[in-house]
Amino acid sequence: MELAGAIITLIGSIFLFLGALGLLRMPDIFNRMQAGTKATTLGSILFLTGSAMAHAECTCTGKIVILILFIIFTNPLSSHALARAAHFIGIPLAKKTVKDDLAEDEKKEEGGQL
Amino acid sequence: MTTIIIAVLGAIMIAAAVLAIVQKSLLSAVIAAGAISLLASLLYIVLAAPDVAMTEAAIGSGLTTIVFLFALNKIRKEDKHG
Amino acid sequence: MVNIIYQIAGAIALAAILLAFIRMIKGPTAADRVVALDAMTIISISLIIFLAATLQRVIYIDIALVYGLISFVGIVAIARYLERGI
Amino acid sequence: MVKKIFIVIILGFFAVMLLPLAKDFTPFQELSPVAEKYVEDGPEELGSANLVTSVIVTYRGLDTLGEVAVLFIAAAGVGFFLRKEEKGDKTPKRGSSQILQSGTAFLFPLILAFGVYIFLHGHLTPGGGFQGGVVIASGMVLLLLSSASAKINENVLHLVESLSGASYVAIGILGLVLATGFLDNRFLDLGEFGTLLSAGAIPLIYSFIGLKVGAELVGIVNNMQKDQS
Amino acid sequence: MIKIQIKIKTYTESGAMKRFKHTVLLFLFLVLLWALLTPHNMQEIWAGVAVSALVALFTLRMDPVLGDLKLTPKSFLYLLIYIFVFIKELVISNLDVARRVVDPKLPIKPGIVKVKTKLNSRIGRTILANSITLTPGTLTVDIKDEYLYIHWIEIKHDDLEGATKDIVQKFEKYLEVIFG
Amino acid sequence: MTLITILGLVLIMIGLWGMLTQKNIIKIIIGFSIMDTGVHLIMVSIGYLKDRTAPIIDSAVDQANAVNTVVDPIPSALVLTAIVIGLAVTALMLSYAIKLYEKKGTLDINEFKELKW
Repeated sequence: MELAGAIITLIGSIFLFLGALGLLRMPDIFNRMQAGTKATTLGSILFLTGSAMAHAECTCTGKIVILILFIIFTNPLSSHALARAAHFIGIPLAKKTVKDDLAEDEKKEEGGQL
Repeated sequence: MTTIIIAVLGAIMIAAAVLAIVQKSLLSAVIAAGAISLLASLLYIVLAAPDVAMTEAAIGSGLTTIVFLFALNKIRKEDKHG
Repeated sequence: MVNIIYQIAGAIALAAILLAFIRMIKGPTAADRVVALDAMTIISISLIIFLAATLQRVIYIDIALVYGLISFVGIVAIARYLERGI
Repeated sequence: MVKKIFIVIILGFFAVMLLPLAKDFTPFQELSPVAEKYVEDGPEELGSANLVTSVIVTYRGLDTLGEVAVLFIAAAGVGFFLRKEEKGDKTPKRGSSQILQSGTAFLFPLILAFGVYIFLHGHLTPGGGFQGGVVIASGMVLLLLSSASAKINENVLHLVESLSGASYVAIGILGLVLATGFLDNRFLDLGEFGTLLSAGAIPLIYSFIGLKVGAELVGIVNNMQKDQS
Repeated sequence: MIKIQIKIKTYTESGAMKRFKHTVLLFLFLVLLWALLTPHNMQEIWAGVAVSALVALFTLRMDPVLGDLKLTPKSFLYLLIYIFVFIKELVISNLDVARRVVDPKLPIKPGIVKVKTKLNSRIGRTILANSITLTPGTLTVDIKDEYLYIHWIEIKHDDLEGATKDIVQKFEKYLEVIFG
Repeated sequence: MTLITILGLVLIMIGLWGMLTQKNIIKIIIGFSIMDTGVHLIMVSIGYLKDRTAPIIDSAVDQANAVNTVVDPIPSALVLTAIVIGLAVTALMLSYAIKLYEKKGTLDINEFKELKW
């Protein structure tokens, strides 16, 4: 049980590391956010679960559950708010980007209003 | 282990402090200052002062950043008018 | 054995904070720095739990809760500032 | 140029002045006598598991009263500086996304309840009035952020602030009348060590501190956010 | 268009019903939160009930977002299935991210696509957007009425229908039953 | 822990350097808050005793032997208050900066010559 907990923690920390690495390597802000949000979310969930398992004697399961639920709910939410803001202020997308429906639609809307 | 944590976090804090002073953009400076508080609250846990860590996490990284942002917002708004 | 694996996990999380901070230094825009700050907070929550387990105090978990909550509000505030919403 | 030399001199002076602190500082090996007394007698005398709380609320309670007063003055100062007449032209704000709005509507009650948890358990966990107040204030700030048209009712804010402040002082005086000194928590039953209803009046005092600090911080943020220009 | 929709509030019979349901559900949620946070004894539970009631009453004027929840046995069953689907997608998405990050060539072909959702409830849309953010290669950027704008790390379909089928529908069929 | 003391000193020096060299008032306030953090770190590190734990008595701490196992609670209490006051002071300074900006339309410290000697 304890060994399994420690190994889960290790896997979680590797995901955290990969998330941070993705943050460093990706070419534009949206791709960075993709790596940052997903990998850190699962990484921290695994880390917390593993810690709770590795220290079975602690009476902290309830708080860990709340923390995990809270991370699952708020982390994508803040990412979404940031992505929306970043798109609004017109941070350029990476050169590889193929299409941008949102910008097209916004242009259309402005044209329609005028 | 704790010594390594203190050394790494301390190095990051010093770098963030220099970044906060050197940065031209005010928003980036505020973000760097928030990062300093964030890491300081980790150090407080190592120093066995959880009350201080909680206060620093709540006030230093949260409300101080928000208050700075509201102030920056006022200044920027006036910019647009003038 | 368990302890050693656990400590390695903590060290990797620490390295992850370092990597995220490098993105914060590099920028190039303020929004990129906020993304880095967001990642740093989530990793820090894991690190707080790690410290709570290493120092053997259950009560430190409360700090992680407050930390996650307040940093969420802070990130939303910066996002709303960027899009001129506050 | 002169200025730069001046700055270098000041920095050097500070560095030389502070260096001995780092160089000659030897970590203490045991607690100072005052701390020893607090640690030894605190748990039995006051019934609070968190010794920092017992120092803040009771042993050094007057300092905390002063601190809350300073916070009040700062909030009043912010309100005074940023007080202006309403002008007509307002720059349009960008509305927030639906997702954030409904997410906030779900999270806000949870944040409030969590803040109450923090200050009610100030004598058992690292929390306390200040932290709980800040959490509640952040919940309010989240509400302000999630919709551009949200307003905070200032009358309610002032009412909460003054009521909790008055109750705080009233409890202090009750301690003076019923027990040995100002802000003494022992006029209520100390209860069983380590449970919610223990440590006499400490949870009560911390609740009022939490409400007051929360109201003051919301006041500060509200004044800074208000679109008066 | 969006603003008008939000501003119109219907104080009909069903509106009051929704608000009542929201308040009761919120109260139960808060009691659950308190029970998870604290050690179990009678004092704590009574304190939790009192605090939950106070907070639920204090936030009575807010949006009744939880009023859309459907409380049928079928929706509970779908909730369980949804949790499993979600966890599966989360793990897949992380392996996907890991693969892309480690690959030295960075195999990405990003773009922002538009998809359409059938969900009407607001909390349902929020959970859908969050799920999309946590699934392989997608990130919700913006929402306008029933259209979601999604940053896709590797575009497979260029059109609205294809993208909707790929991204939204695997969650939508469960969330539709739970939230309506 | 002397490492933390050194860190605090470095933070104080960086904050002071920022306060002295920066032109923008907001940057000066940021320097002040960095200095604040440094001072708090030093104060907490003075109260720390090696290999001891937080002054909260629960199942992890033996109450009878608490004197030999917990750290000094007084610096924690002081710093806790200092952080809250720091926020209040920062907010006050920022509102003053906003007021100055409204009067002059700039935040450059060199533009405010009325009080220069």
